[in-house]
Amino acid sequence: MQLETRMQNERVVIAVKEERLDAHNSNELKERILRTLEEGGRRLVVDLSAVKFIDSSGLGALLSGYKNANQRSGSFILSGLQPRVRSMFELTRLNRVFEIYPGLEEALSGQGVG
Amino acid sequence: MQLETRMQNERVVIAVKEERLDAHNSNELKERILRTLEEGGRRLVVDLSAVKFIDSSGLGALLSGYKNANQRSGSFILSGLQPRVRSMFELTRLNRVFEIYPGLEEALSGQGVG
Amino acid sequence: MSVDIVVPNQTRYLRLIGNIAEQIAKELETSCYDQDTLAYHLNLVLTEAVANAIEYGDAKSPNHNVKVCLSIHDKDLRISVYDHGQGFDITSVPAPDLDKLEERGRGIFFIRNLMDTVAYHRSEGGNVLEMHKSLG
Amino acid sequence: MSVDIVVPNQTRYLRLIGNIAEQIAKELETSCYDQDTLAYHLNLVLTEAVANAIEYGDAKSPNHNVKVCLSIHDKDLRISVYDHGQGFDITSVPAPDLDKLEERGRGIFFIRNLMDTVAYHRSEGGNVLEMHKSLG
Ligand SMILES: Nc1ncnc2c1ncn2[C@@H]1O[C@H](COP(=O)(O)OP(=O)(O)O)[C@@H](O)[C@H]1O
Ligand SMILES: Nc1ncnc2c1ncn2[C@@H]1O[C@H](COP(=O)(O)OP(=O)(O)O)[C@@H](O)[C@H]1O
Repeated sequence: MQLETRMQNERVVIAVKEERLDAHNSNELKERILRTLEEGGRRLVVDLSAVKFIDSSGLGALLSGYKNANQRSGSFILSGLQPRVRSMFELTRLNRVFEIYPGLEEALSGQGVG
Repeated sequence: MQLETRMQNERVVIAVKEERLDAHNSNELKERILRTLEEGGRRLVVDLSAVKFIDSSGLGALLSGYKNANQRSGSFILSGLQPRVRSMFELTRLNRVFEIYPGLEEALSGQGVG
Repeated sequence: MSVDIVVPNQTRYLRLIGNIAEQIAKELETSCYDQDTLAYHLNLVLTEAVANAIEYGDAKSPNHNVKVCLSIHDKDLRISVYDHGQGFDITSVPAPDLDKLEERGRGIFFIRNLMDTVAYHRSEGGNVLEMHKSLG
Repeated sequence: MSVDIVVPNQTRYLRLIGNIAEQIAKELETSCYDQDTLAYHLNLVLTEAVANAIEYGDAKSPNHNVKVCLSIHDKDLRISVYDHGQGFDITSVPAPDLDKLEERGRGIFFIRNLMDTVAYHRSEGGNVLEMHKSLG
């Protein structure tokens, strides 16, 4: 799975460089997020701008990240959701749970974060 | 089938606005070329830059245009072949038959034409 | 029109199955549905159903196959996904509590939401998830 | 892995079949082949074979179907295209004279060029074009 992790504006940005986030690769994303938290990362941004398709396991991996970041008093935000990906968050009402920014730039300059 | 016909630099440009030129639509291209010739068009350019896939019937439609233009002492040139489309011309050696320009601009300013 | 697909029970084939579903959606004439939305929905329904067939269907035999049948006749779309596992009672799977932040349990929810009818029963020495949607 | 497709014998389905072939090509592990080139070639072979099955296969019954079977096992790709026409002797189809500017007659040429073996014979109350290619 293509995942890019980098520091930017004192956040750890994990950019998912895959068109699909599904049961084939979502576990790898979940592990990467966990490892980032274990290594001390506290302000996480997951950039989904390349993702055209997400399934229930992809949503699950993001929820896992969200919960684990909260447990550690970290922040966990999402950016760059394409419209159809966003509609899956809406169908499951997860758009009310996650802090979601249109693009990475907004996410990095976001107020009230972490 | 999406075909755009327009006059440009005293040529008739027929732009194929389809990703596939196959047995489903090649006859329509063939008819359009014939009609253009019947209506007096003599210097034809077929722009294939949007075409990602061509089959034997697509090649046949272009050959029909080539032969009919020649019969009427007209010119018939092709532009904008994508690499894989071009390789079908090579496999059938039709690249030696057709006058082919990389892009429409070159085709319109081409020397020794019509 | 119908398309039958048999792939090894490995998640790497989810993409192929989902993509084929999208290609089929592109050819469907629908009045009440945006074509790209329908493509996403069919992709999702198949991805969820096949992921379950892989996860719950006989993990002991890693070389087992998963079979998917898609058919469209007169605006009736039917999808069947076969597995060789223990099976389950789909009617007893509750709708997920969307306010609880469970990591799992949204697959059947998506399928029920996006298809008109969903049933699961024994078939061909295994089980089949049968789904139907009218594109009318 | 295998994919079977049944579509009405209408050329508008060539695109679907060609696109499915491209999706399958994307999943194949090939050492000796560029993936996009393989995708184009499979698309072309299927487009040509199915176009022939539609054109020469029982035009009298406009509601007839065309069946295509694709399978890959151990780097062996097999494609079968069924038709319900009069049939023909493929061994007597000559290679086209590429210097003559015939509008037709390049379909079988492409198929022979891009596949390792090609055969055509009676089958299932009709005919089948069987093609094979090693992706090894
Ligand atoms: N093909 C299947 N065979 C057996 N059990 C299944 C199958 N599909 C679904 N289930 C059961 O239904 C439950 C809900 O499935 P689903 O909504 O996809 O969520 P998840 O798979 O994430 O748990 C699963 O936890 C499983 O117990
Ligand atoms: N499925 C088929 N049934 C009967 N005849 C066929 C079939 N496929 C091909 N042929 C014969 O083989 C010839 C060559 O086919 P092809 O190379 O595809 O060229 P084209 O179809 O353009 O003539 C056709 O003209 C036809 O006579």
